[in-house]
Amino acid sequence: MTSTTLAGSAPRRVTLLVTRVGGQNLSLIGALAVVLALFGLLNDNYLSWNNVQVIGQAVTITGLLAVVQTVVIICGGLDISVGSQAGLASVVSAMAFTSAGSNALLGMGAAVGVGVLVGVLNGVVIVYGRVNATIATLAGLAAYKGVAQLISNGRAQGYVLNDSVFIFLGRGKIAGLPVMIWILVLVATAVHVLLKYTDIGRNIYAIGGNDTAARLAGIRINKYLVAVYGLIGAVAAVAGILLTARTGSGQPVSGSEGLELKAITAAALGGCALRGGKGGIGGTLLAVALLGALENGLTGQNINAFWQNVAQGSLLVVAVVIQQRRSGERAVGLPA
Amino acid sequence: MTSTTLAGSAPRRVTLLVTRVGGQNLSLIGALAVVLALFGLLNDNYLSWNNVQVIGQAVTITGLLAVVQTVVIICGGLDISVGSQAGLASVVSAMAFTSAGSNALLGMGAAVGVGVLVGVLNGVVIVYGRVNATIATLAGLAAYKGVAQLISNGRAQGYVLNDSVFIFLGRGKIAGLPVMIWILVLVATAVHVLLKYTDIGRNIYAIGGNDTAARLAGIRINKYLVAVYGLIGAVAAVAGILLTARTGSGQPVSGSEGLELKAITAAALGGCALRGGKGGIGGTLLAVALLGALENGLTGQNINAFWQNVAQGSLLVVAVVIQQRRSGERAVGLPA
Amino acid sequence: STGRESTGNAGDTGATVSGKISLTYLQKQGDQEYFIGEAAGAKAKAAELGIDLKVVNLGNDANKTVSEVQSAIAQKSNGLIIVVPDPAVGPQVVQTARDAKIALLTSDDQICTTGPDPSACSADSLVPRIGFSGAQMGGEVGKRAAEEFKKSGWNPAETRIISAWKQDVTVCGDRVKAAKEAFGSAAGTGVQNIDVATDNTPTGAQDKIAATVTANAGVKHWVVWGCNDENVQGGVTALQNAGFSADNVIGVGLGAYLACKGWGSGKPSGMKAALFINGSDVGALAVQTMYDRLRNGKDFPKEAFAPTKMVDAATWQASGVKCS
Amino acid sequence: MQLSVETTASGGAAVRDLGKRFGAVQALDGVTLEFPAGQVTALMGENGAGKSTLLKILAGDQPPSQGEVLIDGKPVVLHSPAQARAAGIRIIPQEPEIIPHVSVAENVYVGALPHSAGRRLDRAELGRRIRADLDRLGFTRVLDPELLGSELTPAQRQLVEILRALTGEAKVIAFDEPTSSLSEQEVAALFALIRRLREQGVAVVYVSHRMQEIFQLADRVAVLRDGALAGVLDAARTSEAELVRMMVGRDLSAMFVRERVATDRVVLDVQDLRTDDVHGVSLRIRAGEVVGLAGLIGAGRSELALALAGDRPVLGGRVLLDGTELRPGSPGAAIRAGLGLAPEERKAQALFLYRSVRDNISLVVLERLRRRRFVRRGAERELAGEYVDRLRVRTPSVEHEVRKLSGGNQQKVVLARWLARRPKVLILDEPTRGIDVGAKAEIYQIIADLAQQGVALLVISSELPEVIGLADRVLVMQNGRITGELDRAEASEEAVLSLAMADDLAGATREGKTE
Ligand SMILES: Nc1ncnc2c1ncn2[C@@H]1O[C@H](COP(=O)(O)OP(=O)(O)OP(=O)(O)O)[C@@H](O)[C@H]1O
Ligand SMILES: Nc1ncnc2c1ncn2[C@@H]1O[C@H](COP(=O)(O)OP(=O)(O)OP(=O)(O)O)[C@@H](O)[C@H]1O
Ligand SMILES: O[C@@H]1[C@@H](O)[C@@H](O)CO[C@H]1O
Ligand SMILES: [Mg+2]
Ligand SMILES: [Mg+2]
Repeated sequence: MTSTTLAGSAPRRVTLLVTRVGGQNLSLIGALAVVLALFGLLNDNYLSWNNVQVIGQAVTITGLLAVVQTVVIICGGLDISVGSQAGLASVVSAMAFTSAGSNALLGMGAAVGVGVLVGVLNGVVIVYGRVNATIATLAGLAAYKGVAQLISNGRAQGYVLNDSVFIFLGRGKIAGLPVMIWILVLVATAVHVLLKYTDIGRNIYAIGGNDTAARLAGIRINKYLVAVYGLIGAVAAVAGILLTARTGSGQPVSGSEGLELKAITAAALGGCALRGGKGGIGGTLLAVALLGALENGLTGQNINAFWQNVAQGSLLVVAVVIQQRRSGERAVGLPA
Repeated sequence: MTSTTLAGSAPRRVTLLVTRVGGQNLSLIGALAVVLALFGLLNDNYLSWNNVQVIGQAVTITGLLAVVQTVVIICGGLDISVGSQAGLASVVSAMAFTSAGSNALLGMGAAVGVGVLVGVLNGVVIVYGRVNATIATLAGLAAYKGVAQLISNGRAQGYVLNDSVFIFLGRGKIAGLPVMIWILVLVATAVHVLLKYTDIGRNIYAIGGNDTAARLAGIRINKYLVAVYGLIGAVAAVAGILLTARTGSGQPVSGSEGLELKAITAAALGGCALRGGKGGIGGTLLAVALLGALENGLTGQNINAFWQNVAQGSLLVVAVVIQQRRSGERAVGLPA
Repeated sequence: STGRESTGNAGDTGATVSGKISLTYLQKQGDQEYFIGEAAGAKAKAAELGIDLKVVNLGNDANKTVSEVQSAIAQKSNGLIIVVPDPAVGPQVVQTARDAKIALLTSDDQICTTGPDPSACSADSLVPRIGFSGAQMGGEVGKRAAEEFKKSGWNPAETRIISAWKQDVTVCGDRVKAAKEAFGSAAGTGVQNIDVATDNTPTGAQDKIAATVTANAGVKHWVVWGCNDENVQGGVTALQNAGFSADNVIGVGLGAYLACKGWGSGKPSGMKAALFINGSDVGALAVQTMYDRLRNGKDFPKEAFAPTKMVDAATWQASGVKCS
Repeated sequence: MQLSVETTASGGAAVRDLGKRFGAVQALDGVTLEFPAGQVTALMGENGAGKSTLLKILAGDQPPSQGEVLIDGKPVVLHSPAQARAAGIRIIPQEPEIIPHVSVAENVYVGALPHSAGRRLDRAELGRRIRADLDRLGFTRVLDPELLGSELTPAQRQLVEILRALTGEAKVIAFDEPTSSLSEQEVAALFALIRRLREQGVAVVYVSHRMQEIFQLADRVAVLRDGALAGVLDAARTSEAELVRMMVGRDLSAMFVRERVATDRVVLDVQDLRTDDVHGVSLRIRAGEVVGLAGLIGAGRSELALALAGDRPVLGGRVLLDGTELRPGSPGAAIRAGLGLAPEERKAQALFLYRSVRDNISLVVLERLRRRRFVRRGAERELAGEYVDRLRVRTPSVEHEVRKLSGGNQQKVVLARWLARRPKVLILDEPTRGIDVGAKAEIYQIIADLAQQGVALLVISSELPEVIGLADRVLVMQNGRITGELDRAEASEEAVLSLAMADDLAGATREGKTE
């Protein structure tokens, strides 16, 4: 019996294709189309190029964190401290910028440096301290926020909107597209390529899929995990720098608090299994876009914040239920 | 070959014993002792009976939510919406109380009723809608908060401190111990007995430990899961009622927001594995007490909020690291 | 583009709008009682004037602030009224509004065109504003607390003040600071102050203050103030639970929406007074001011204040405090 | 000789026109078959023929796409495992499902824990029952009821599953390859048990790839091919050759004989290796040599393999590969130095169930398949395809998720990974667990080829004929020590068993200390 005899007829091929492009992704694309169409009908400005850019910029920071959250979830880990890391980086970038006599590159360098340090610290605590990733980063959520507040005394720091680099990051455009969106696209593409096309990515999926098997296959799990948390730190720092650029000063808490939940939501909605080994950047980005488009649309329709909460919650559930109905899974026990 | 050769050598037996009596619990007791001793030395009033009661009352609401969170985590699930459920119950209790012409029992009954309803809804969405528990209850977090805000128009509702039942709940004592603490003790004991001494409880462990095994053994997993989420709803409602009794009015958001993270932290620190099948009420309560004693001590020492964040985060990590060092686990991959 | 095209002073052209006016009111902490009142006042006024008003909740999120300002512009709003979560984001908001040539008015909290700190801003760089002043509110609170304190005849050595607020909310810090200063100068004697870090919720404040009270066992009398009613109410309840009778507690609230509940029950309360600030007045005034500017070309005033009023158990009903 | 397949009313179970489809795969295709009470019906077929699927339907675990199940001649509804249990059906699944953090006793009685009317768990009764069960079945010495599920070896897990199936009143008990991780002793106990069940009038269904067992136990043999029933034979009147022909559709060449090709060059040199469970093991394997490792349950063979592969903290001794010492505690280092281990527990230790066959096979050869860290897809697919064909992995394509394969086919994927790696030293721990006859021959051939190419092989197997047939030399372990060595001429089943069970003085001392 050879592999080809079983390769099957045309409809089978289609099923195969769907699995490969991702049933999850197709559903998300469908949901996104519905949201865009709905609000597009209700509001002439919704689908304007202007508003699309607004949505893109609004989701950039969450999007960056969701991208790296995806990586760590695929590894079987989690990082609840991403928001605090971004806040810390924001403050550091602004303070270093100010004390270096308005040197933007130095400010940004310091932020990324601190970010990597914090990320690696997370990784080390988890891997070598044997602390469960959820607990470790929950602790980080509090601790890094505290550090950001301490060094800033809880106040917004510095002012960067007299610097051309920060202005460019926060408001500039390249080829008609805001710089922020470019950064998200760049980071997401790089991570996607890493995950899908390199052996490093394969190993990351392997670690999350079955860590014992990964170890017996010779993968240096510890090194990978620490590196992944380091990567998160670096990207969270970029998010923090953008936060500074966008708001004009280093924000210890505001603008970054709660982003962990948004990032995890996006990753989970995008198809990451929280037990690891499954997921991808495509799904996560679609989820980020969906949530951003939804929020923008609801606000544009002047739905009040309370209704928005109800609507967002319900829509999230409805989207997933429909998705699952399509896949015809049996309803027993907890879904992954 | 005899059973002794297989059961392993002496040191292994000891480790086994420690794991089973709860190495986790021993470490938590140790950590709690350190915290109590430290702050007791720094402040004469810290260990006063008065302050112990203050701590107890301060942790009651979180404690209740942590207890039920423990159950659902043992099942392999999660409930991120507990805080919102408590907020909704708080508002409902106050509003029903007011519109029933100051009938406290009616107010509380309505809150519990709504709580069970919401909990069962969570369960049904998860089990029959095939929505991952994290996503479903994340959606609930937003949606139930929204509902609470909508029915209250976002305002604190009613005033219950002219009613003796509510006053008794919020400020009364029985045998010298505040009623709130009694309620926590009662609920915790009941749940503990359920988990440890009934076949229902053992089935809950089985479901979380290996749902396939449980299903093949004929355990009706779906029924169990829906019931557990219903139980969460009921207990979250009790928490909400206490919130009302404590603050004097129904609070849609204030006082309940963020409790989910605290509850999950306590459960995880108390030894629940987030992948299910492991944990117990004892550990969770110890963790609740530890976090409460810590917070109270730090506040009593007039440590500012920023340092408190740093201290709480670091101590959480240190506690777990020490605990793990003791158990001598090998540092490979992600700890459970 | 580099993003810096329009740093000049172009911006709002001062042109009037002839068609239907559409406004966006962006508020920090939109789920908090005060701001809910403000939104209600704004909506009522908008309906009365026949204009289109969107209200957006910014939470405490400086980043969302920028997003929502951009979004309002993309949705072709004619004017923005904003309460920023953090004044540091002010210049970015101003810049974005200017780029889009759209009218901008602030309410409650000030923002500065040229830098993050309104208190270090030259008067002509401050964006026109409707509201109360944090320093003034805090001052009223401190003054009233001092009056109550003098009336009580307490021994300062046996008295402590609790200042409760969420320490990373800067406007809270301003109020508390002003209250301390006003109390200091009005009370004549110094009373030791304890800062208590809270999360601005009644239960959070209650737990923290309860811990503080037990840790300071020798104290006989307490003065409590804070960022808002939640903090003070939590503190008063904690003291009550700790066995302090109402006449050993001076709580001065800020907002009156929780203080009123205890007064309504007719029992003696540690909550001696509260500064009633009616958000709905501010909301209505802000909308009216924007309308005048857009419809009639009337320039914004630099600053306009809605009235605040110190109320207590005897006067709250007559002063128009509504208790839900 | 074929038996008739009409359903009698004499009791037992039957399936009528049973079919099951998984997307593109027709796993079962109109099977009508009887499992009479008081008889052992063996179910045979190649990997992926549909045996487990049939059992899963009986268990109420999978709904059939067509057809029905009958008990005592009457159709039964099996929408859930609970209903199947109620109908008196018990299945011992191919992969044991163990609950990690509860005791063996609770694991066995899961879903049927003794409790009072108030639902209070009766722990004393539970203890009594489990001890009685272990006693009755002769497992007392190999399974401590207080152990947690997570502490069990594969064999013990299997025993738990068997015990679980015997709780309550059963009319039909189906065993899905129950012996694949058991050693001779437990197999004997199990067979005694099965014979008792048969006498009690239970309808026993027995799935296995081991011919010997079939002829020892079965009354009738049903053969599945490509999901359809190929025929039912009377076990007493059929032959191995006939069964094989029916399963595979062709004759297989005669029993495999391997030529000795060992050289003098020592590739693997283990000196006094000690870990928690390995107590001073020394051994040498030469290029082209195949060394067999035999022993009973818990003898420490798998522990030794894991220690060699760098997966256990080493307490003493060294491992030299081509003269260079391996860094202990690092499987990565061992692999890079040229040592490969195909571990015994495919699901726990080897497979990425939610990844494709391709991903699973290529994982340890990515270095060869990548250009600047980018994996060359084409080359990867080709490599996977090659091994899928050689090992006859029954899968619709190399992109199929591994969890959707049958147990035997999953095992082939594990082997494919390590065969593709072509290490200098290859350790195979229970390589043919659950593998059908045809593929077994193919695997033996590959082992021979590897030896021919100078690979040093260590083969661990609980199937004595396999060890003896393959190995140039057989090492026997007991209690973490090597208790004897037999060369090819000496190695007989009796000789190996006597060494495996020989009294081990040092082991006895260790026991003494435990008490
Ligand atoms: N859940 C599933 N999804 C998709 N295909 C499946 C699933 N379960 C089984 N199959 C397919 O059904 C066919 C029959 O598998 P089954 O497990 O019944 O084989 P088997 O006879 O038990 O083989 P083995 O001897 O290897 O255990 C195989 O092709 C397998 O890939
Ligand atoms: N009854 C038991 N209780 C605890 N651990 C056991 C028991 N039996 C075996 N072990 C553990 O099993 C390991 C040794 O068995 P190992 O798996 O290496 O044996 P094996 O020879 O491969 O046999 P098999 O795989 O057939 O069980 C050691 O970790 C030993 O501690
Ligand atoms: O909480 C206060 C509210 O009471 C009002 O003063 C406006 O500012 C908010 O921060
Ligand atoms: Mg099978
Ligand atoms: Mg073994």
